[in-house]
This record gives sequence, C-alpha cells and structure tokens, in this order.
Amino acid sequence: MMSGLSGPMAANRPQLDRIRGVEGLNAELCFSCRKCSAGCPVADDMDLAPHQLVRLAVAGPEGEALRSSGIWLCTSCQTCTTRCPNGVDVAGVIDALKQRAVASGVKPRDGRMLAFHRAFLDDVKARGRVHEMSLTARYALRARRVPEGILLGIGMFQKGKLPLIPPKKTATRELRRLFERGKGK
Amino acid sequence: MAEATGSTLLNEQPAASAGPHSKVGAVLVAGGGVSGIQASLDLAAMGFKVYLVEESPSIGGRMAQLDKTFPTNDCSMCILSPKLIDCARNPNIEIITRARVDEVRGQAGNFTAVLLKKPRFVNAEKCTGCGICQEKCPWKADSEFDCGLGKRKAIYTPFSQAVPNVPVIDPERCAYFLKGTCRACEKFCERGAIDFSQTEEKVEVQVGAIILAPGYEPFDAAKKPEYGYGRYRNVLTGLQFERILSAAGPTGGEVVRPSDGRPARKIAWIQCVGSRDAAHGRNYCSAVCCMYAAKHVTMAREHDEGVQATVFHNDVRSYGKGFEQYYRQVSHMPGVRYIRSIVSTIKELPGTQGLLIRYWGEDNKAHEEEFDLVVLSVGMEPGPGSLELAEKLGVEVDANGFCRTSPSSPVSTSRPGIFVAGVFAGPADIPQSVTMASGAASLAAQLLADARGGLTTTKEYPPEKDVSGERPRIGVFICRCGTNIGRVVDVPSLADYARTLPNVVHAEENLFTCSIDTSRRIIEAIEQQGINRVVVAACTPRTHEPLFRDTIRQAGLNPTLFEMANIREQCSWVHMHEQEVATRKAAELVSMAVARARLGRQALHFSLPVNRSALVLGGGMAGMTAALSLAEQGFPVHIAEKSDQLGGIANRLRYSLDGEDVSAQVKALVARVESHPLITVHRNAEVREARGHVGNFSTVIAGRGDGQERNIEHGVIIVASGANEGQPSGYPYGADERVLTLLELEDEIASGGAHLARARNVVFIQCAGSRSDDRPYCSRTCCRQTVKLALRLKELNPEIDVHVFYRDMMTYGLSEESYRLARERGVRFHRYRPEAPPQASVDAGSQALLVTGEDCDLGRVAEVKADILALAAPTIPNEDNARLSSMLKVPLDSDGFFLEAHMKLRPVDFPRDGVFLCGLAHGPKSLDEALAQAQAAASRAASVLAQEALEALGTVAEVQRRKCTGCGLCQAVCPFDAITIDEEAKVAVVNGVVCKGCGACAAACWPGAIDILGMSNEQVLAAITAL
Amino acid sequence: MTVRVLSYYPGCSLHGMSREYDESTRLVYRALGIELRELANWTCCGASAGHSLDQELAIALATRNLELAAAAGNELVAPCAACYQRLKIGEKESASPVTVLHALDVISSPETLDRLRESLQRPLSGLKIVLYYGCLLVRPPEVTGREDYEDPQSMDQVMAAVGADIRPWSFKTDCCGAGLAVARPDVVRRLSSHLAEMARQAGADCIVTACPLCQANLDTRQDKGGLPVLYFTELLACALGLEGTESWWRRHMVDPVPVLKKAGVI
Amino acid sequence: MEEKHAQSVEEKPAQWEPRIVAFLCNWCSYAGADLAGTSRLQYPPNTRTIRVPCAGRVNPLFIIRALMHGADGVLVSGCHPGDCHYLEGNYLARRRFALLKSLLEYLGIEEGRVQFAWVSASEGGKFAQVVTEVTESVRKLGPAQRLVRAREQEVAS
Repeated sequence: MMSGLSGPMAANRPQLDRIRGVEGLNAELCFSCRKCSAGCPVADDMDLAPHQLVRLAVAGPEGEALRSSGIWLCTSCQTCTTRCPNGVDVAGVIDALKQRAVASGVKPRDGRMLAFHRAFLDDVKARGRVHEMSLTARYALRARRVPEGILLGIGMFQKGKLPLIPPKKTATRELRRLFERGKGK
Repeated sequence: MAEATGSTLLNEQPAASAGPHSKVGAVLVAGGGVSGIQASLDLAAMGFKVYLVEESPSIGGRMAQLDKTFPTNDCSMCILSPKLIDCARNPNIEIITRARVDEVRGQAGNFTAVLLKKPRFVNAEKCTGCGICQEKCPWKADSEFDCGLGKRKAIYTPFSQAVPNVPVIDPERCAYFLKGTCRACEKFCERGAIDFSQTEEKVEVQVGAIILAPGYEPFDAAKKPEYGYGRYRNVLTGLQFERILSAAGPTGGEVVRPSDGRPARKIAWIQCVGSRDAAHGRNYCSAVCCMYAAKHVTMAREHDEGVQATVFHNDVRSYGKGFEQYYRQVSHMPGVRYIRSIVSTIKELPGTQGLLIRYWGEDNKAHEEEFDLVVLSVGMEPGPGSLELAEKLGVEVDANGFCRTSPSSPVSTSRPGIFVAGVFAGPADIPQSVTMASGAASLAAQLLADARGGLTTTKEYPPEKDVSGERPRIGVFICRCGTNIGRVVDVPSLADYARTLPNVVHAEENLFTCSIDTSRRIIEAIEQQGINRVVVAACTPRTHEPLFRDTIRQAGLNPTLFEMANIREQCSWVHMHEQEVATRKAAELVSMAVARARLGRQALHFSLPVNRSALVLGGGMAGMTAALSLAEQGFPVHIAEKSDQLGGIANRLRYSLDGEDVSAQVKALVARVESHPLITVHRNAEVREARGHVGNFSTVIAGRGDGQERNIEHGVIIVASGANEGQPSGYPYGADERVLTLLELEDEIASGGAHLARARNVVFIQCAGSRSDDRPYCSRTCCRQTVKLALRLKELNPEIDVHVFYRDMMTYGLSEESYRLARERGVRFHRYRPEAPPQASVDAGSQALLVTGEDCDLGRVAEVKADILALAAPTIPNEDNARLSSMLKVPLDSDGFFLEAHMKLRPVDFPRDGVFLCGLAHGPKSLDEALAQAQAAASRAASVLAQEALEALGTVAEVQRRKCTGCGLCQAVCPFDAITIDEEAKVAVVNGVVCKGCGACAAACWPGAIDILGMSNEQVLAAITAL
Repeated sequence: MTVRVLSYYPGCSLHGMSREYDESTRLVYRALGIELRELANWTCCGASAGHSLDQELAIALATRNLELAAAAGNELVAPCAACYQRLKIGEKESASPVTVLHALDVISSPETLDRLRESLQRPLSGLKIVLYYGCLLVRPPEVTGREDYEDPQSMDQVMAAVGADIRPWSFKTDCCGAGLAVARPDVVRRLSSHLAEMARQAGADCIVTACPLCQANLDTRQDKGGLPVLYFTELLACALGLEGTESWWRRHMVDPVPVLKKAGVI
Repeated sequence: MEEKHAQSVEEKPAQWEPRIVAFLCNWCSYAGADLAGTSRLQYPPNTRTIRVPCAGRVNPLFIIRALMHGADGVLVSGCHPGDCHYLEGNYLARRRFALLKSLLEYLGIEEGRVQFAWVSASEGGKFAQVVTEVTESVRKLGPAQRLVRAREQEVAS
C-alpha cells in the first residue's frame, strides 16, 4: 500500500513557489479520486502516478515531483485533464513541472525523454522544420545512446518512408529570435 | 377515487368565501412524491384542506420506482403503498394529477393558485381500473416508470399500485391522436370511460400556504460520455438497476444483462456520476448514492449469491443513522470489493459486450478488468419543471438550481408562505425528505393556525343501527367486473349458490359492484330487506373494502359488518383457462366470506378526549423549535430542561457553515420561547415518572435542586433530550492544552484565544472516536465542522497552515462546496486508513507537539509540528437515555440513541403513539437538520393535538375477562404497548385507541381470552370450516 | 470546380515520413473542389517538445504560423492531429482571427459529404474498418471545441458516406503514445499493440487514422503485426476512383494491398 | 363439506385435488398475490386465502383446525424480515411456527404440508411460484387424513 514513495515528508517544511497559484491549473482543487491515474495510458510506467504528481505539486515536496521520470513519460494526451471532475488541468500541471525542472536544472532519473525534447527543439531551431533522420541523430548524441528503434528506422528508410535529404531550412533567423526570447525569461 | 371529485369540487369552491386578508385553511402541495404525500397527510390530520398537485399520472414519485430502501432493505412499494391509499381515501386531500402550478397570486395566508390540468382522456368516475383498455391497446412506448427498460401501452397506468388507479392516454403515442384511427380502448371499455374529447383545463384554488416538493431528476448519465451510457447496453443508471431488481420490473427481478438477457455475475458500480463534479457544474454531493450502491450490492447478491460486486468510489459517505454499520457489513461480504478509484472510462468489448474497466489500485498500479454489467450511481438534480415552478412562483434558487433556504429556517423559501420539502431543498434521502415535509407542514400550520378546520369536511352518516340482537341476514353482491370476472367465473350460478348458504337472504350479480348505481342498490337492499351483514365478491379488498364499508355505513350499518371475497386478482385472473375450477374456487371463497360475515359483530367506536397540550423533554434548539411551533399553533407546551440554561449544545456553536451567527440565533429563540404565553419552561427539571397514553399522559418532573415534584398533564411528548460531545481517546487530550475538541476550538476562535494568536500550524484529526469498533457510527457533523473551522482559520490568517487527517470526508449534500473551497484556500487534506490512525506526541526536548499520519495518496507519512491539534470527538448519546427509554417505553438503537418507529417513513415518530422524537437524541446531526426535524416532530404532534378526541373503530383486541388469567403473554408480544395487566383483577386491559389490531396477542393467548374484533378466532375458524 | 479555398499547413511529418498522407489529402481535396494553398515559410508547430520545455516558446511557434495564415486570409487546415492541436491552442491563446481546422472537419461538413456521395465511384462496402481518431484531434474539448470528444463522429460520417463497413469499438480516442516513439519505444509498443489487438477483435480488416503520428506508430509497432493502418484520405481516393494511389501502398510497413484487393477497394 | 353446494358448483372432480389454506398477511403477501393477479400469472387453483392483518395473527390452532377440516396443506406467508407493518409480527410468527412444526411432527403430520414463506408486495411472481411449489409438494404427500380421522373419532365418541 505504502508504495511508490516512502519515507516521511515534513508537511510543514516551507514550500517555494508551489505549482498552486499557477493560473488555470487548479491543482489545489484535487480531491484524490484517482481518475487521472486510472485513465492515464502510461501511469504504470511512471514512478509517480498523475494524482501523486498533482498532490506533490500542491503540497510538496516539489523536488520529488521535479526529479520524477514520470513527468517525462506524459504523452500529453489530455485524457486526465479532459475527465477531471475538479477541472484540474493535470496535463498542464505536469507540463509546468517539466518546465520548472528544466528551468531549475533538475535532472530527471531517466533522461531519455528530456533528451528527445531537446533534440527536437534543436532541430526546429536549426532548420525551421523537423527532419526525422536528423532528429534521430541529434537524439542519439544528446542521450548518448543508439536509439532502440534504429532497426525499425532502417526498415522505414528502406521502404522509402524516411527521406534522407532534409528539407530546405525555413525562417531560421526568425525562429532563433523566438527561441532567444524564450530564454530571456 | 379521490380524483373523481377533483374538478367539480374545485369549481364549486367559493373563491370569494375568504376575504383578501383573512387566512385560508387550505394548502397547496406541489409534487406527489413521498415528501408531498407526507406533507399532505400531516396537514389533513392537522385540520387543513390539501390540494396535492402532481404532474405525472400517479402520486408516488421516485420512491415508487425503488425496489428496496436502505439501510433496512424494506420493500419500497410495500411501505409506500399504504400512504398512497391513505391519501386517496382522505376526504380532505384532493389529488390533482397531470397538473402543474402555472401562476400564484396573493400573499402568505391567502394565495390564488392557477393550475393547468392536462386531460387524462379517461373518465375517472366511470373507470373501474379493470385494465382491459391497456390489454387491447396495440401501441407501445418505452415505460417511463421502468426507465426505458420496459414497455407500456399508449393507454397505461404507470404501475399497478398507482393512485388514482385510472389509466391515462398518452396522446404522443396514441394512434387516434396521431392518425385519427384505432379507438380500440374505447371499443373494449365496457364502462364507456374513454373520453377523447377531454381538453386541458385551467383551475383556480384558494390556499393559505404552498409547499413545494417537486422532487428531482436523476443526472443524465449521457453527459458523462466517457462511461458510454446510451451507447453500451450493459451500462445502466442506479435507477434503472432498481427496476432490474424489482420483482415487478422489466426483468421480473432477475439480475440480467439488457444486451443478451444472460445473468450478470460480475457487476461494477461507479460512484459520483454527476455528483462532486464541479467540471460538470455539479459542485455538490448527492447524499444518497454511496448507500444506494451498498444496497444494490446487497440486493444483487440476495438475488444471486454468485454475484461478484465491485464498487469504485471516492469517499464513502456513510454519515446517516445506521449507514456505517450497513456499509461495513456490505463491504465485508464475500465477493464484494470496495476500490477507491473513480473510473476514467468504460470500454465495450467486441463480441461479448463485456465492459472493460481500468482503475488505479491500492497497490499503486493500474488494473484492467472485465464486467458483465456496470451501474452508474447517478446523482440527483432539480428537474426543469422545478426550476420553472420556482421561477413562476418567484422563489429563489441557488447556483445548482436547488431551492434557497437558510440554516436557521431550513424549510422556508425566499417567499413568505411558500415552504419547501424533499430534494428540491438540496440532496436528501427519504427520511430527511419526509422530515422536511412534516416540518414544512408544521410551518404552514403555524401560519394558518387561525383558519384550521375552516375548510375541512367530515363525512356525515346516519345513526348506526344496533344489530347485535338480530339474526344474521346476509346480502351477497357478486361483481362481474365487466368480463374480468364474468368471462371466467360462472357468476349466475355463483349467485344461485350463494342463495343456498345459511342466513343469506339476498344475492345478486352486478356488472360493476363498485359503481355508484350499485352502491345505491346495496343501500336500498339493506333498507328494504333488513340486511344486516353484507358480502361483496369482487376484486381485492386492499383497494375496495374502504369504499364498500363506507357504502354500508351510509345505510346505517357498522362497517365491521362487511366481508369481501377476492374473486378477481386471486381467482379469475390467475385461473383464466380453468373456468370450472375457478368457479368452484370462487364459490368456496364466497362461502368463507359468508361464514365470517355470519359471525361479524359490530365494533365499538372509541372516543377519547385529548389533552391538547404538549411536554417537550429538552430545551435545546430542537426542543425549543418544536415547542414554539406547537405554541404558535395554539397548543400550550411545557419544556422540561435538565440544566439551568436553554439552548443545549448549540450554546457552544458560534457560527454555521454558511457563516450565520449561531449565538444570535440561540439568543433569539430563547427570547421567543421565554416570552411566549403558551410555553412554560421548567429548568433543572428531571423526569421522574411518565404514565398514560396518547391524548392523556401524566408526567412527574422534579427540580434537580429542590427535588420538588410536579405533575404535568399533556396529550403528547416530544423527546428532544440532545446528545453530548464525547471525550476523544488515544491522543494527549487533557494532558496537553494544545489539544482541543472541535467545539473547544470553535470557542477558542470565537473568543480570539491566546493559543490562536501564536498558531502557525493547526492540525485536525477526523474520526477520533467515531467509526470505530466500539462506536461503529459516523458522528456526521465533524467533517463539516472541521471544514468550517479550517476556512475560518484561513480567513483570519491566510498564512496559517491547516492540515486535516481524514478517512472519508463526509461533506455530504451541498456542503461539498465548502470542502472544495477549503482546498482552494490551501487547506491540506491527508487521507489515512482506519487501521493506521495518525499519532500525536510531545517531543521531550523541544516540547513540540508532533503529529504523524499517513498520506495514502502519496503513500508516505506526513509529519507536522502542530501548534493546535483539534480532534473530531464523537457525538455520544446522553447517559440519561436508557432511563428515559424504559420510562417512556420507547426503544433505543444499538448505539444508544433513540430509535424511531420506521427509519424511512416515520423518522420522528415512535412506535408508541403520541410520543415523538427530534434533534440529537435521535442521532448526530447538524443544526439545520435538527431544526427541520423539530418542526417535523411538532407537525406530527399537532396532528394529535388538532383533534378534540381520538376516534378509533373496528379491528382491535378485546378481552374476555372470564377466560383471562392475567398471565401477561399478550402484553409481552404487543408491539404497541396497547395492553396492560390489571394486577388486582388479574386480567389484561386493552387500550382500544393504541391497539392496531395486528392480532399478535390473539395468536399468543392459549385460553383464547383475547381476540380481535372483526377478525376473531371464531370467524377464522368458521371460514376454515366453511371450506 | 473550386468551391472553397483554404490555407494548408502540412506539418513536418507530411513532408517527411508521411508523404502519402500529404499526397492523398491534396488529391482528395482537389477532387472535391477544395483548393489547398500551402503556407509559404511555415515552420514546425513545436509539438510536445515545445510545451514540455517552454510554454511561451510553444505558443510562439504556433502563433508564428497563424500570423502567416492571417495574412493569407483563409481558414487554415492541418491534416496532422498534433499540429492541429498546437495550432488550435495558439488560436485560442493569441485570439487569432484564423480558424484552424483539421482535414477531417472540412470533409465532414454536410456540403462536402454530399459531394463525396455524389462523386463516389467505388463504395468501400467490402472493407471492415475501425476508426482511430487518437487523442489530440479531440482533446481537450475546450480547445478543440468538440462535443463528441469521447465518441467522435466526423470520420464515421465520412467513411459511412463512402460505404465502408464500420465496426463499433471503444478505442477511438485512446492514446497510442506516439510522442514517446523515439525515446521509449517499449512503452509505445505496448500501447499500439493493444490498440491493434482490440481492432482485430472488433473484426476490422484495417485501422483508419487521421494523424501521421498515429499512423506511423500503429503501422510500425504491432506485436502480432499484420493489420494495415491507412489514412482516411487514402481510402477516400480509392472510393472516388482517383489515379495515383499505387505509390502509397509500398510506404506502409504493413502491406495493405492484400486487404484492399480482397475487399475490392483496388 | 356439508350439503350446501348447488348445481354446477357442487360437482367434485373425479380425481383428488389438494386443498390448501393460505394465510396471507394484508400488507405484503396478500398484495403480492394481488400483483400476481394483475400480472395475469397463472398458478394452481388449489389455495383458499384467508387474509390476516399480520402473519403474527395466525394462531397455531388455525392451522390444526384447517388440517382437521379437510385441508391437505397450509401456507402461511408474511412480510420479509424487517418489513413487518406491525414491527415484528413476522418474527413472532416465525418463532411460533418453529414450535408448531415440532408439534405437527409429533402428531404425525408430514413435513411439507405446512409451509412458511416470505412474499413481499412486489413479488407477484414469487407468490405464484410459492403456490405452485406448495401445491406440488402437498400433491406428492397425498390427502391429509390423520387429523380428519382424529376429529371424526372425537365426534363419534
């Protein structure tokens, strides 16, 4: 029963900048009915289930949530948000946790998804549009591993599904400005 | 049929008889469910004319659709149906079905209500309820009563016990209305009762007050599309499942799947569908679903022991009387699982049409399971009709559409003279609805006290003939009931046969014995042929006996000189293909009835003068409210208060959940009670002795200080002796001044105590003594109290940290809103399991008060340093209850609170007539609930006090002193305390007013000294011998 | 005859691994008299990486494309469910004057359905299908504005109009996990295989999708394999008897040709 | 029975048919029997109902007297536990019935001739089923003669 997390939490340790208060996410309204976790396609693969992430986001310790690999597994399918009886934007809370983890430099227990997202944005920034082959290569570099799907990729390549030649770069200068503006915050 | 007189009476009513400023002694009750029915019966008993207006074709409401009721598992129809018949029979209740209130003019005391009455297309005066029209009608429609699971015809009676028992034509489905042809019903109706020419009528009634009881609509489950209701045939709503369980329902009570009719063995319930769902605009708890699901589980398993039941839930709200025990029992049954996880979606599996459910388990993993059937525990909401009604009447509703009331006057609407009862005032179960109904009736009666009796009628009868010395002369009337009986039973030869029976001087057959012309013939026959006993062989006495008894009474015969033989429901209809055998059976049934009639004796009419004053035990809020309500109706009241102060436990409350000032409310009520000329308050008073019976009690009270005794004579007793806050155990309560009970914290907050100023962290622990093995009930108010106090703390200091350790948050009904608000304000809730309650300890070094408790949702332990620890101490029964219980001869429940006569339908009565109950003496409840209950108790008490004398007749026990040995066996088995033993004469003495004629005594008495008049041993034996 | 002109946002996938979706969409739209004008200089919508790492950047990436569309002055259609949802969020957040549509929305409008029925050459009555909408096309309903988000109907209407044998199944909007495809193929394989298995149990010959990510994911990651995954536009092209479909089939990992032939679609 | 049956009503069937007296409580079982009627359920015509206010009203004497006067079986039916209109009459009846059973056993009355059932007002189907079962079980046992003979002997002496 007491699985997932263990060890005591000091509930009145002061919390810095909790997710509660982020407008529109309504995390504090959660009453732990677990509907989000029951409907989440990947909850079983997460170290912390969505309802636990929401709870940690509200009451802390938030660090626990930021370190979670669960947040990086979220597929953003919005099932939780759509069906929450309290109108908690669960997926939004998880996004906020991911953004906060990145901003505060917290390293997730499993860095693969973060590496992928970074590789993706790298490719967008560099080319304007994503080129699958180049994305895969960037991911391999970032994650320092050969992607598990490499054999599949070869198959797809052979079928003519994956174009080798990248599309021409589009609006990259403009995009760089967008990226920098984001960073400035 | 009550409706028969409907329109004529309405039209005859002299609208001008009451001047614009004088009060009208009539009340309109809008809604014919159990609330409306209870309010009507109470008002009629208190001396008011009632118009009971119902939109559907029959009264009965939602309760009629239920199979059983929790927590007693009573058959819903069995306990409701007698009330339906009582309404129909009451000369002062006019049932107006298919009607709604269109407009209300005037003001409190004198309203003119305009009703729109839809046509029934069946003449109620001619209809005998034979049902041939429904049988012959070729057009079908989904049955509303069976929630679309079964079919009905275009002409139909919604259910077999419907009142009035007159079918209605649905013009939306009737071929005559749609295409201009058919008229099959008209062709086959032998009474010519079908009347296609009826049109909508506008009817005006003058009333002094209005009670709104329009009930609820179940939440439309299709609005939660993730559950596939409407798409998947094996997903049902709770109300549909009631119909499945009902033996009279579409599956005959078999728990089968609609998709293939196969037994449903694995069934899941999903809770909170349309409740506690702010995202769907339903920010309230529907208050009944947790318990009805537990009931469904019990019933499904009773139908089929192999049923495996899984309930997917959030908090289990077992807050009511007997609920926690019921829930515990159900959740521990073999094959039953309670899983705390609301289901996200249901998938229908191709092929099997099984339903796949994924849930989050206590093991912190997702699980998938297939079920045969899923029941959605849908919540309740005010229907569109209720909202329209409120708008037309100018009555305010809240954001959810429920009628706006206030905690200090829980059954009053925003418009004076208009009251509310039942679910329209907020989600409520049956007893709460019935309580509100009686409470609303009481307020209407208070308002109209001057006009009481002004519009009621009592039927006048000719003086009764004394036939005791006469030889029996029996008249037998045999009904053909059109062809219902005549087609199967050979009625002419049955009449011939009847003439051969001893003492039968007259026998005849009638086409319809219940028709008005036949009743004239019966009266003539009695007068012309000197008949002194009457037998009717026709349909069931359950519906028609009162009618025939009334008929012979009009001919001057005592009603007990009547007997009936049921040759329709229990003969011609069940042996339709065996005419000869059915005829022989009918003959024997007639012979038995004649044998009983031959020995029939006229019963005495008892009349017992009533002492029209009341004694209220307890001067708390409930007692004072009940007393004031009775005094306002003109009845003198004594209040006996144990302590030296009025107000009871409410003296320790400062404000309500809604922020109302309770102290001011208490003060105001005390002032009104103390200044009322009809109320006498006895402080420091203890009850020493209570004698007597309904109408005439005599009670001795003694001053606690001086011991001086005083005898009070009164007609009714209201027990309002309250309850106490118990001592929490297992925490350093009493040892550390930072540990308080909720009431102590409330006081602390109100008085701005020193503890509070320094407090940074406040911790609440729920169920500190409730829902335990030795106290297995929920104290009902603590969670609401906690939320109230937490919100107040946050209001005083938003920086304060508030933690609540709970098991299930019992913020039922509309208080769910406050629970949500508390979360929004940052109060932190941690759920713990009953087997691992939080611990509190004082650190030896720092003297810090440390609370550690589970947080089940995080799966870890929370540790809080508390400046204040507030414990939800249990509400415990008064130590005095056992003594009062034996003195008043009224029972206690297993928890030590007083036990009402019936948990559903008689929530403020005791089995013993003339004794009533309200407030915390009955069990834990909030102040507004106690106030509504106090009004209800006053209403029930007033229905006794409104009568100058109590009348009783007929089938009661009588003692043959010669045979009686005074052994007391009859006294022991009598459930109503109607029998006492005269110790001197050594004989049993029956109180004819209290006796209900159940016959338990007669069956127990071996010497045969005690017997039931009208159902005597001799009569039963004669009937047996006549076989 | 052109009846409607729309701006077109193909998104990265339709220029990459899902060119058959791009081609079939253009072909079918043209046949139905709808002109698609691809936005010049469109850039990536940011997909899930954008909002995972940087909320503002995610909005800015979507808004940039909406500004291009606003300049063009037409409604904007996106065939990729992920692009559609990101653009839709951008539309809401930036109060853009442009209406963002998914490729299905255009086809399922009553007028287009009529045209579809009129131009029907080869009814798909022999083809048993289940429809897979995926998650981003419908959720969250406040963004997509869809009322039937738990049991969407637009693709049902479209495929019913061309006579396909649509099998009831309850998995229309379950997530296939496409976003995790590169980094966590283990998770994705489980989700996709389950969907394929359920489709098989529902009696379907193939799964029909309206999203390049869903298609690629389901097509490439089935444990048992063998169930073709097609774009609705590919099937519409067949039903309308359009030329130029052959080259699409060999780009599918599960070869759809036997199934299509058996059903008389090609 | 006595010579009071007239014409067509009087003719008895050639074959023996069980005769069963049914004591039904007014509030539940009698209503259930009515419901069987309104639902047009068909059941064997062998029962003769005596309506009693409550199952608790049934005096054991009634049952013995019925068996003495030619009844081949007796059915007593009341409300389900907890449903009694008179609070606990049905429990009382059940206890009394248990006692009576041993008495009947002593008198040599076969088990199955006298039966007890719970039938609620909504159980029309169950009522029909109970009557059918009771009729069949009594039919199997054949005519009940023991108490009738006892009465005849008593009358003779």
